[in-house]
Amino acid sequence: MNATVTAPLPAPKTKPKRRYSPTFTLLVICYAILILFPVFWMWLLAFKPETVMFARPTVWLFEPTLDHFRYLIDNGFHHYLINSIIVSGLSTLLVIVLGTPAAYAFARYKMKGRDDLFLFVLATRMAPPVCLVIPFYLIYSKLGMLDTYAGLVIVYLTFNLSFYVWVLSSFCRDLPLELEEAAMTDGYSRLGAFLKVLLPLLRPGITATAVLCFIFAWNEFMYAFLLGGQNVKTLPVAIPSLITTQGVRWGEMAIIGMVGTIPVMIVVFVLQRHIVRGLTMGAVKG
Amino acid sequence: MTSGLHLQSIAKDFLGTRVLHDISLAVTPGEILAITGPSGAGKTTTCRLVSGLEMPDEGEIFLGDTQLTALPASKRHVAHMFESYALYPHLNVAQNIAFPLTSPARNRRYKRADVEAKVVELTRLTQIEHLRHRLPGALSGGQKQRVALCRALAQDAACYLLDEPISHLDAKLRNELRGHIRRRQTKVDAPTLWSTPDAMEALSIGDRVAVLIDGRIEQLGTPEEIYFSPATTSVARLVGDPAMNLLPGAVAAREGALFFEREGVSLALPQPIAKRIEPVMGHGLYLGVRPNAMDIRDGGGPGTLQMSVYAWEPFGKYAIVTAKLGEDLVRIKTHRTERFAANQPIAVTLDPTSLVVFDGTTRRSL
Amino acid sequence: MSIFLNGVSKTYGGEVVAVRELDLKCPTGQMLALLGPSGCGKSTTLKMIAGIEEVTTGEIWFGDRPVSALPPGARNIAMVFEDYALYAHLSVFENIAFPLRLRHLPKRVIEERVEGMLDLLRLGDIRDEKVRKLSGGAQQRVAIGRALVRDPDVILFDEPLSHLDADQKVQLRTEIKRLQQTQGLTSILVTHDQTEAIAMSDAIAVMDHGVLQQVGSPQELYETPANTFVATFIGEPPMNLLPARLARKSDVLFLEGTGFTLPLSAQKGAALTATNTTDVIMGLRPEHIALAPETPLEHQAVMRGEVFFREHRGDTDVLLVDIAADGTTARVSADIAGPTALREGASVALAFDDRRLSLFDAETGTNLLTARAA
Amino acid sequence: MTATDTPPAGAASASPPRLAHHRESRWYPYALIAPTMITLTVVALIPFLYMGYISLHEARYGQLRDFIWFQNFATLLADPRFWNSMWVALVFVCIAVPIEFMLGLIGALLLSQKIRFRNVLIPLLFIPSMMAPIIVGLVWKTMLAGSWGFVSYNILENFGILKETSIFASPDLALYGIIFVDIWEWTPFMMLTFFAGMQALPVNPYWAAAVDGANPVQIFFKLTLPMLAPLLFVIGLLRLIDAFKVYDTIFILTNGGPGTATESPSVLGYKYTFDFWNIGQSSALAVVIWLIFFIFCNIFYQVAKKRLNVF
Repeated sequence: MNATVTAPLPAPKTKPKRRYSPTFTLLVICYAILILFPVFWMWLLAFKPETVMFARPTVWLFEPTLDHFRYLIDNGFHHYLINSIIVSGLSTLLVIVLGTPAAYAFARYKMKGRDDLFLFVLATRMAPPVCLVIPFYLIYSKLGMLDTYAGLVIVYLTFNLSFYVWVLSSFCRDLPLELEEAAMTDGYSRLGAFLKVLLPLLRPGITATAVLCFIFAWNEFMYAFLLGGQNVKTLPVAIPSLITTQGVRWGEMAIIGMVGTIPVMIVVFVLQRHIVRGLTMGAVKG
Repeated sequence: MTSGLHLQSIAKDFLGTRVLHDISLAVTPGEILAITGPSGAGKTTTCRLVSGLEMPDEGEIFLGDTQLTALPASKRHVAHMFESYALYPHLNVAQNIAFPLTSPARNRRYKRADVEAKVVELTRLTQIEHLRHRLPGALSGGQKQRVALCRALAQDAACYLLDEPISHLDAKLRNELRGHIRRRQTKVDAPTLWSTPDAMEALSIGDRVAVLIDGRIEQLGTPEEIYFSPATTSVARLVGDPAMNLLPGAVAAREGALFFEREGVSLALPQPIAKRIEPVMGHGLYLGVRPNAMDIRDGGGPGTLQMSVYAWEPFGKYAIVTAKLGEDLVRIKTHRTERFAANQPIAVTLDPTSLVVFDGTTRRSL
Repeated sequence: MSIFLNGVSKTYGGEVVAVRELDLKCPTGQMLALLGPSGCGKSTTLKMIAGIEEVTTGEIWFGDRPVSALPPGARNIAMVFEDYALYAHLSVFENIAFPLRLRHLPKRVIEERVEGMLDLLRLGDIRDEKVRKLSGGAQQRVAIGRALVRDPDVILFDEPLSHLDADQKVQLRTEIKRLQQTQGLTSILVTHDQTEAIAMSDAIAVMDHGVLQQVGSPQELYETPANTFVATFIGEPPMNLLPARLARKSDVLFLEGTGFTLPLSAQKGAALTATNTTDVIMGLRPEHIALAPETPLEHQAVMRGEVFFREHRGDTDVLLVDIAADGTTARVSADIAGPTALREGASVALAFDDRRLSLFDAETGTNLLTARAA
Repeated sequence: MTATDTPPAGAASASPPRLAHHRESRWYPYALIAPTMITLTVVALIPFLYMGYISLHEARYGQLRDFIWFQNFATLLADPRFWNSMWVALVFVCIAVPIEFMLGLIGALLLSQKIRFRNVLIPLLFIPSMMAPIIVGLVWKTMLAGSWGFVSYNILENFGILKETSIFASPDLALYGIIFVDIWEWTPFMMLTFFAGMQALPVNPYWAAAVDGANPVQIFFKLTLPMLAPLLFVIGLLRLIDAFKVYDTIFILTNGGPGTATESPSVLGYKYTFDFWNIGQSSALAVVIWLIFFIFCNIFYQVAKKRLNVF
């Protein structure tokens, strides 16, 4: 299809044709730089001494400092990192355990009310957090679950479980039904066929979807902000807490921004094919 | 004590539509029953009913004394080769073939060496021995089909279902494999169902052939019966390369003989046929003429049909001339090698001994 | 408009050679088939003629017009694809009208020409249906309508029948053949199916691994294949290729193979004087083998064996016969008048003579009897 | 194994359990979805119903008082801040989404050209939309906030725009600042989605059109766009829903200010709850937002199911 978007060029006489267009490549590279410069700039701030942080004119060359890191560690901010990992990790694990069978069932079986159930699952994903945070706040305050790991892990299920079921279902649907049928005629029970044939084939889909779930939990702010507290503060929540009465600690914020972005960077490179699918709820196959 | 596979008055509905009507079949151990019919006729559904992937809405299936309908697919011990191959993408060729042999439902434990030996034997037979360690994703369509075939044949099953098993192979291999499979399956103490849309293949491979059209068995018989006396026009239209020509017309009696008549055509029918037609005198009927039972004659003359050439396809040893008779297209397989131009008038003779006559309304053979 | 290919090559990335030094000619109003197994370069060749792929070296001419440098839209060609390549969001009528609409022709002209096409291809009843709901055969007829509607100089068929079921295949094959003949279309057909190539085209070019093996009329290819590749590719069931040896005994050339010895005629002998090879491959068409008469004729060779499989072909039976002799075995297919009562395991005697057999060099595979010409 | 030594004789007894595995398969799928459905009921449905219950009560400071029927809704609909938030959402969606859409399409066309290093460039473009929205806000704060932000100082001031102030401090411009950030965040993603969609289109119709002599513009409008239409619709809807939800970025950039200039429904809901402690009011707002969402969701689902054949 590539060749058709621009008018095909007249064939060069004898040279083998060039594979790449330098102009368009350059354009995309420029665009990428433009897009990523702000992120890069934030990373720089993490190492900038307070004095030149927002100096006018902008200082490009400076002696990097680790003061901001020191401040964060002295004030126990590494706990927030650990909290983030625990909460995101636990909720993702729970999602995999609960969601995999459901995703499979939605993809494979014609159930009564399947469409309505599936729509319900979608709706919980789509619902804005502001809708659910109020009842959760009230319920949690009654149950004493505010500012607990369990509290956040559970509330993250609202969007991640439904996301996982939807997207993994679309992965399931890619696998031909005949594979299971073949396994069944070959002498495996329904469960055996699922474990021996489908699960190994679904593993890439499960990994991709679960990693996306992890990132969503990792990035989540509102629930963590309102339902967490001093004990269970996650990285995103640490950001506004650096806006103090003594002023805004930009360098420290930048570090948290940087640390928060690192897993995302890894994920986009590892999962690139699956991200589109994930973010479109499986509507586009990446 | 019965043996073999029995389908008793099977019916199957999909979404309120009946796709199989009153299917009754019996296949004895060591027999190959070929099921043929156009796509969508119910061949695959029949196979799936036997292997337990679908449940019949009416009727019973027995294998020996066992009522199969009561058993889930995993306990039926049926080797099912899928039209779509259904190879396990995460297993290599050898593992795919070995998969059913190591399943929990097999009541016989295979030694590793036995499995290995079976894999080697079958892959050699199908000429994919060198691909044993490839994953299915790295195989061509024809190679995949052979793996699926091996996986089915490797099993010591109670019944074999082969759904279009060799359609994607080249002609030479196809012929050889037909030979090999026939030899294997006639020695095995289990019945084999072979489904194929290619009627000529069905006639070649089957001890008997069932012609399935629109979910009904139109004819069940030996290959010779199917070829020489098709029971209905639908069967006739399916069998042969190219298939039989069917000319609508009527019968008239003149001068003590019976004539097949239609616009511009009047053809004396030979005695044996005439006898069979008498009960339906005056009805419309179809005259079935095989393409190789006609030839093109120089010049006209009595008993010839006047047609005009529609298209000419030369095949070297013979040519197929499609000609227009009135509004109908007729295919003639001729050994004449000269070129026939479109719209050229020709005179066609036909061999009266190989004619088949069908009732115009019931479309059944007379 | 005749088509010429002059030393056309296609390389990818400077290394992979898809098509090598191809010379071809397709005269006006004829159909040339490019035949070969998948990956032989036939589709690449077609795409170069269409202008979808660029020619690496060499030239393509339509009549007296060099076109290798023109974009596809400027070549006045039309193409019919294996998967129909219809515009799924449009109706039958609109699909056929598409090329005309691109040219902004007046509405009346478009109506008129599309209606003409619908009549010609008998699509009138379904003119307003969305194409995705149609059967494969109907979809391909729409695609042909779209190709013909703007009167192209050349029409290219890329495996047009391969997605159709047997019944529709035969029908559409006849249909295309008739259109091509009656409308005098200059056309190129790409196919892997020799039956299609033989039935539809005036000339066939057999390709393998990007190299032209032989080009000629179906009859030529069938009777005098240039090498073993062409020999096995053309003809159904395929030609038997059996290893044999040439031996000269008192001025008569004998052909010795598994279970037979056959004296060759003087004419064949003369054709072979140029070669000094003794190891040859005998090519024998299944239809040139017959059941041996009680007393074999003088110039006939007889092979005895056991039927391995009998294929039912209606008026003929194809027997696969296992010949075992002198510790070697050979499997021979014979296309004999049927139907016979011979089934697996029956012993038979097969006879053939030297008139219709081909001889190939065992090493290079080239036809020894026509080698001079090549 | 042969036909005669298959399963034990018992299986062939008088009235075997017919449709045995049929019966199994009837409850089997429900068993599989049960854990998910129960969990979602507990964590989503019950809180939602509870929220509906609260919305019908006078509720302040976490205390449920009198049942007041729909009075909260009446107050809500009478509150100019509610209508302001709806207006903010509408402006936001109506400007941001179409621009992202157009730029995304252009970008996708660009990506479909013969681009070198595509495998590296594509993941890089995912970064903005995969980053935590709160960090996105932070990044742009360092870029645009105050007169010291990188862009405000180095670019805007040079053109004499917004001297000594910030786009986020201007009641007229703050919303456009937020919109700009959203465009930055989501355009690359739209690009990649459309690109993926285009890659999945069949190739042969393009060749047929090229052979028919269509020019690139005709190809785009007569082929690509119609074939891509269902996908575009679904993605557009998805972005619409997402744009409605935007909270984190606004929270850190403006927190709805200056005044109520960037007060989106989510921000307003937050303020009703945690600034004014009027839970009944915020629940009523949440119910309204939910309803809007449910309609969008339903459309998304129907279209995705019918037109994309993926659900």
